[in-house]
Amino acid sequence: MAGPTRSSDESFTETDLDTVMEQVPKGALALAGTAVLLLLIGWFFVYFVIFIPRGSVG
Amino acid sequence: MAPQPHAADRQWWVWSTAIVVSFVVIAALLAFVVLRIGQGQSAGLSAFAAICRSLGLQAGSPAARQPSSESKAQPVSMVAWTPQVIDRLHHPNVKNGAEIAANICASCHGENGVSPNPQFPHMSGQSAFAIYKQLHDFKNGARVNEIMGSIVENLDDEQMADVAAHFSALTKGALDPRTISSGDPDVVRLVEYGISGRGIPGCASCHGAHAGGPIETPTLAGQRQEYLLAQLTAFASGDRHNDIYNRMRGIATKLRKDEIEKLAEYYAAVRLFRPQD
Amino acid sequence: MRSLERLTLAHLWVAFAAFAVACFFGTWQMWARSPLPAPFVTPDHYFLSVTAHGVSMAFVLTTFFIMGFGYFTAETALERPLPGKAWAWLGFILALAGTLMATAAILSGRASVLYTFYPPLTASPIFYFGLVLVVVGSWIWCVLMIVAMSQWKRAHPGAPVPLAMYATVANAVMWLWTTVGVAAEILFIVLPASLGWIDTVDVGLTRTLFSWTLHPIVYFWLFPAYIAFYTMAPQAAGGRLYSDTLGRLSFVLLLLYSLPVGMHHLFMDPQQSTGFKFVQMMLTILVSVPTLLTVFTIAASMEIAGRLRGGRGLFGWIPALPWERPMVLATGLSFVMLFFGGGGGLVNMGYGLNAMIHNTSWVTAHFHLIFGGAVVIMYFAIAYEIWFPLTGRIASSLLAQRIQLWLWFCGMMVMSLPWHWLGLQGQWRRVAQFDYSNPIIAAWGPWVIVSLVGGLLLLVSALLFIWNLASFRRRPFTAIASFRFAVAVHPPTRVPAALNGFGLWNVLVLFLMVAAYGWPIAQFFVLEAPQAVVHRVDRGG
Amino acid sequence: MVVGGAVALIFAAILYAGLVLHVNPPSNIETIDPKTLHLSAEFTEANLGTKVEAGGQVTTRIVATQFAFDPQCVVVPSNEPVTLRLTSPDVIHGILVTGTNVNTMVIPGYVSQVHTVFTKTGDLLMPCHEFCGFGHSQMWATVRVVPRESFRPDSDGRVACEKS
Repeated sequence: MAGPTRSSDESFTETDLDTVMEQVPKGALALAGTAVLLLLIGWFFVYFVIFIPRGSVG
Repeated sequence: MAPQPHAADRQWWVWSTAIVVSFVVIAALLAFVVLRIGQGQSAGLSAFAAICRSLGLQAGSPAARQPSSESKAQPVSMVAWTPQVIDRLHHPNVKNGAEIAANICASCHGENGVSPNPQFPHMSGQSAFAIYKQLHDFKNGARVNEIMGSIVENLDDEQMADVAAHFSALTKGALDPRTISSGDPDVVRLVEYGISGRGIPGCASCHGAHAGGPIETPTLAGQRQEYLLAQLTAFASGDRHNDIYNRMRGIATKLRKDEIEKLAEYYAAVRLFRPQD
Repeated sequence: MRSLERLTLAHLWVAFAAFAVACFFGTWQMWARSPLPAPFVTPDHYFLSVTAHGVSMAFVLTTFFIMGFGYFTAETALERPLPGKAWAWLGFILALAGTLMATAAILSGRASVLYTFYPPLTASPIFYFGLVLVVVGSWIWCVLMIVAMSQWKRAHPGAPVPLAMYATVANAVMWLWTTVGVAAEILFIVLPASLGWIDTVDVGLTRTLFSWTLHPIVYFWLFPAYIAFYTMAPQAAGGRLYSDTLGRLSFVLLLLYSLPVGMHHLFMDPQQSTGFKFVQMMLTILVSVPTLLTVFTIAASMEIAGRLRGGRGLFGWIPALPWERPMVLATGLSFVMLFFGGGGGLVNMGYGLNAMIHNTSWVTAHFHLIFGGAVVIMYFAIAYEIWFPLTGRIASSLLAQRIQLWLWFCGMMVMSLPWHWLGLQGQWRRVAQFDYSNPIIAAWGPWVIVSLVGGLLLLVSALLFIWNLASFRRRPFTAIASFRFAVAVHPPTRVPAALNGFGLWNVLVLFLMVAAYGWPIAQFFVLEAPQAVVHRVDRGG
Repeated sequence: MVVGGAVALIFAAILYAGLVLHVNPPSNIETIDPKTLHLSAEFTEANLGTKVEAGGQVTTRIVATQFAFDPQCVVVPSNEPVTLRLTSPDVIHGILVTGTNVNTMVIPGYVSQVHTVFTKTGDLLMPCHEFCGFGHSQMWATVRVVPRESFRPDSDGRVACEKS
């Protein structure tokens, strides 16, 4: 059975890290960007398809 | 080296403050000026009025005109629960209340507020607020009853409060949870839950032990069956109409005759709960 | 067992016991609202249950968990003993006593006012005294956290406070600001009313003071989840935190912008003006910034781990992550729920848009996804992660932990996604039962049943969680291991003083609170708004 | 940048709704004493319901009380500006009208006011959406939206639901 993770688990070297950091955060930007885009689409869907047709209040 | 972090720190203060303050200023300009002048213009309001409304200094929406209202007050009851009235009911003149009860009320409602006549309601353990409200309504003609009307004629507000508080102090009335599940299941359902589809709240929503309903709600448990029946019927027909905002008329008109009868029977049968039991 | 472990475990067990009980109440409430016949349904039972569910989840689970986790963090992150442990125990005892008082008041039926206790409905004073004691206990925690950090800073001049502790103290500072509103409401209005000293209350003022607390309290609950994102998840995934500074910035922004925004809970209230609602709406938009910043930073940290494990391409690092580890799995599931809950929240905060969904099931869905979902699943993961250093025993089954997390996720999604739809149809909140003979309401029936299924999954998951924690006891004691928080790719050697303390941010919070709440509160004393009569729920009618 | 752009877009839409469509939350800071509400002119029983005021303005006045609305059914014309005015003599209530954006809290001490135009005809459900006591679940009213030609005020300018 696997135990909880400890810092001694770090099985990579600083060189590995430097190599990886050349790519990071491209993937994170892509992921976060997609999420924000989807949120935006969803929000405008609710806004135009549901909210606006239900009429003005004030 | 030493002054450098200090200077950097000051930069943080300056820029953070500048950003936060200017954001708030922009927000305020949009919220109180730009948006309001735009909205007010199309609604035919002056810019000043629209801005005042957006600040809450003037009633009304910054984007619409305020409607006018011409109407006369036609109250169904003159009782208002002002702090003065509530205070008097909490701190009555006990001696005065007992005297009035013995001299005036006892002949019909019994010596200890337990009525000997099925037509007359018990007073013992009744909520002081409920008694006060009814006495006041009898006096003002909001509730009509020949006997009561002439009796309360000579009582002033303080005397009514004193005698109301006197009866409520006799016993602390509340629905006894041990008997509530007995009886006709339809009536128990009506009492506990009401009927959503017909817009009838359960009686216990107001008349129950921990209900938090309107201040003047009377205790029904153990009340005279004939009296309850007469009052529910009067509410249903509109002969009695001193319940503000149709609180009881609205319900009684939705109840069937057999439901009214069963409810009167149910509440008359529920035992009074006394803390010492 | 060392004293820190005892202290932390005591807090966490109270939190999780309240949580488990609250899950039963919640599931039964869903059943009562569904078209299926449910037992015991009367209004007094139902609203007693809603009160118990809300108080246990929102006040007991959160406060005790945050206090316990904070003590643990203070000692492990700062690597020195927690100062004032006797005070910590005093705080625990006060909060526990308060919890028991509130519980007694609720179960006796004298406090069915829901956890928001909006006056003029007024419960037994025992209920409010109980809540006050819980808050006082948490204030002791706040002071201890601040003291622990300043002592450490004195011992390590110029050194950056470890991120986990910096975040914990940010939460403590925020909580002190947060409680000002509700403390003023309870001490000056609600308790005097409950004790019978005053007969009338200014309802607009009480609503406004409560809203002061109502939004940042949610961030108080959220902080531990964010702390886990930044300081535990990267470690568990086998990588490093992408940026320590972005973490500090996020926590500071949360402290700043969670406070002057509570009026978005009052968008539909007649006693506040459109202007201040608009200002607070704009400030509310800013709250999304630290959240999006966190999403980015944590995604980047995960990307580091994924790529170190051989993940390639734009998204190839995602499947390469060690999803079999509960902390990693919980972080992923939490983000999915944060996505849906946050999306709902963007509609809620939309000024006029709020009218479409205010007090409908949409709102219930929003905060169940954010708090019950994204936050509580991280509470689970934190507990799984620190149970070994706390007890010296290793989990018997990671599979059972993963099943529990998946069940919670599925249950929460199945329960709350239909609520969004129902909310848009106008299904309103806080009702014991619907009249399914009404054609408008009849159409909701099937979706309410789907939600109930989600609720049942959640209940099973909650019980499995307790079982998982209890099963640690059956494992042999190995050794108390020290716990290490995640480190950044480039661990900071020096950070700006502004990001190593809270002086600047406290000044800005004060400015923002005066700007956002100054006049909206002062107006009640200028307007002399008419007062409403107290309606007691703790006495016979 | 992405974040800033997304936030700015959403903000622009809200601003547009406010500026062009006049969408505001109901924020009419107008006080009224709940203790003497039933003694007042505007919110006495006889004055509740829909009334066409001088100038053609359609105003519907409703009192939310434990545990019913008074009146329990109101008539409003479709495709015409209507102002709803609500208040409470006792505790906090709230209303929404299903399928529309009509939504407001009803706070004792204040008049809640919603200006709107109902576009669809038919019977809409108007429940109380804030916990107000044990009868909360049974507290609802009907908003009957009728075409303009069926909206016939009496000599006093009043329109009420027919008793069914």
